[in-house]
Amino acid sequence: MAARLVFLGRLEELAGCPFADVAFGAPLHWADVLAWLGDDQAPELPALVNSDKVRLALNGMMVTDKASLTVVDGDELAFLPPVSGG
Amino acid sequence: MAARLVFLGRLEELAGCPFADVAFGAPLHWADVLAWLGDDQAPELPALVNSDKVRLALNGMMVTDKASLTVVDGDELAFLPPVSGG
Amino acid sequence: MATNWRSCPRFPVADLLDVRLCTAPFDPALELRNFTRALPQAGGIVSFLGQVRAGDGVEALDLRHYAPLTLPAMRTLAGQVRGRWALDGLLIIHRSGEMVPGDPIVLVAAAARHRRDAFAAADFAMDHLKSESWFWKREKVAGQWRWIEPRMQDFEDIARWR
Amino acid sequence: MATNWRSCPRFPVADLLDVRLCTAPFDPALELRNFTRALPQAGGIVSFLGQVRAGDGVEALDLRHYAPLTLPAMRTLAGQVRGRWALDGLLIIHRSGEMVPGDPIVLVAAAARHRRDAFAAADFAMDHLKSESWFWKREKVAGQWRWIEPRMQDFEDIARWR
Repeated sequence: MAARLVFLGRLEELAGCPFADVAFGAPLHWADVLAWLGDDQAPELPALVNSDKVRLALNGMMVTDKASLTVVDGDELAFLPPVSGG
Repeated sequence: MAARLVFLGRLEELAGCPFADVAFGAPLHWADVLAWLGDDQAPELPALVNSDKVRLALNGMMVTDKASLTVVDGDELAFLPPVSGG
Repeated sequence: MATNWRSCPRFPVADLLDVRLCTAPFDPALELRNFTRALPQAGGIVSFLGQVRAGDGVEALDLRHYAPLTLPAMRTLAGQVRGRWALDGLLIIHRSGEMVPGDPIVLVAAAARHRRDAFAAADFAMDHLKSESWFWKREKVAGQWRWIEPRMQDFEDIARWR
Repeated sequence: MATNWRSCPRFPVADLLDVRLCTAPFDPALELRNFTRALPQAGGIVSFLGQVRAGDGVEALDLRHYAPLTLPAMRTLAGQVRGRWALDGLLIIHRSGEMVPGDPIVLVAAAARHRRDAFAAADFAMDHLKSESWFWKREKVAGQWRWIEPRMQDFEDIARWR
């Protein structure tokens, strides 16, 4: 099973790539996603994406409660930092 | 001596012309202008242009006090009804 | 529908103020493009285009002006707007004469570094152009011309700025 | 300066709503002309054009979007604006990708029978586009790209409508 994680705005720089595909044997919960981000992407990512400033979209729908998130095969999970003004 | 009287907006229809040249022997005062308008142009014109709704411009300058107006040779006196909205 | 546009002479008051009274049709898209290109430092340009409405049964519109008052009044208004907001440029073009549905009547454009200044300046300029400048309007409906009286809405619009 | 424009595909939501996300330059004057010509019954058209400012030392601007969110959000906003004011038409075009000074970024135009509706609708649409739609912005200054953070001004602009 695999899912795509998409990094928008400055998160792309921190992650070092616009998106990453993650393979897993069982559905991922929020804690699994955070652990994977810290291990495979960048150590500062978990705390950042866990903050209220970064929102999530799962398959184009906004996630209202990060803690209850489940990622299954074929999902696309996007990390959305605050948008730029101006 | 002569002066030009200019009729704007619907006053043109009442006067029957966009402007009229008036000849005189001595400078015209406001009462003279009103009398001339009633006699030579249209009987309803004097009351109309004497009302607060119609403003005057003498040689392109707004007239603040109609009663103190004096028209001399070469003057252009314009009668300005309310402008149209919309 | 809209008449083909012809050139409209320019009477620039200052570098960034372009105030014109046109007796022939003008092309708003062309005017806006030229205005915008002249102001690359402006982040935002707000414009208002007023055109002769189709579908109201109005066959033609005639705007009369009085030369010694109308253009000076437009220039005075432009100066007030420039003094009130931080603008990079201000464009005011007003038609006079006879127009048909689809013809542009008035184009106001305000260019500014900040969006809010551009919106407020264009809005203010339109409110005051409509109510304080020297235009008299006739409409032709079913072959008959009739003069248009001032509307109360214009006085209310003006009151917003006092 | 400004890049030559290329065609931008249309995704009309309804007859009078034209909402587009363009990855290539577009021509605001041409877009406004087409919009205006399609709406002869509208008396007034208010437009806002945002362009990449020259003279700030910004060499390029890069706007990133997230396809599954950005266009749906623009369409939702357009629907809100249409529901709030009596409009004849609403046009929203937003660029994404890399731009240089002079390039248009965003064009919003609202056409209405009444001037006040057109001004308010365009103003509201811009405030909400800037603050609620999904664009992330980088600027290139002295050869270095840097991400732009949200500005407090945008939150204040939004608060005006609550």
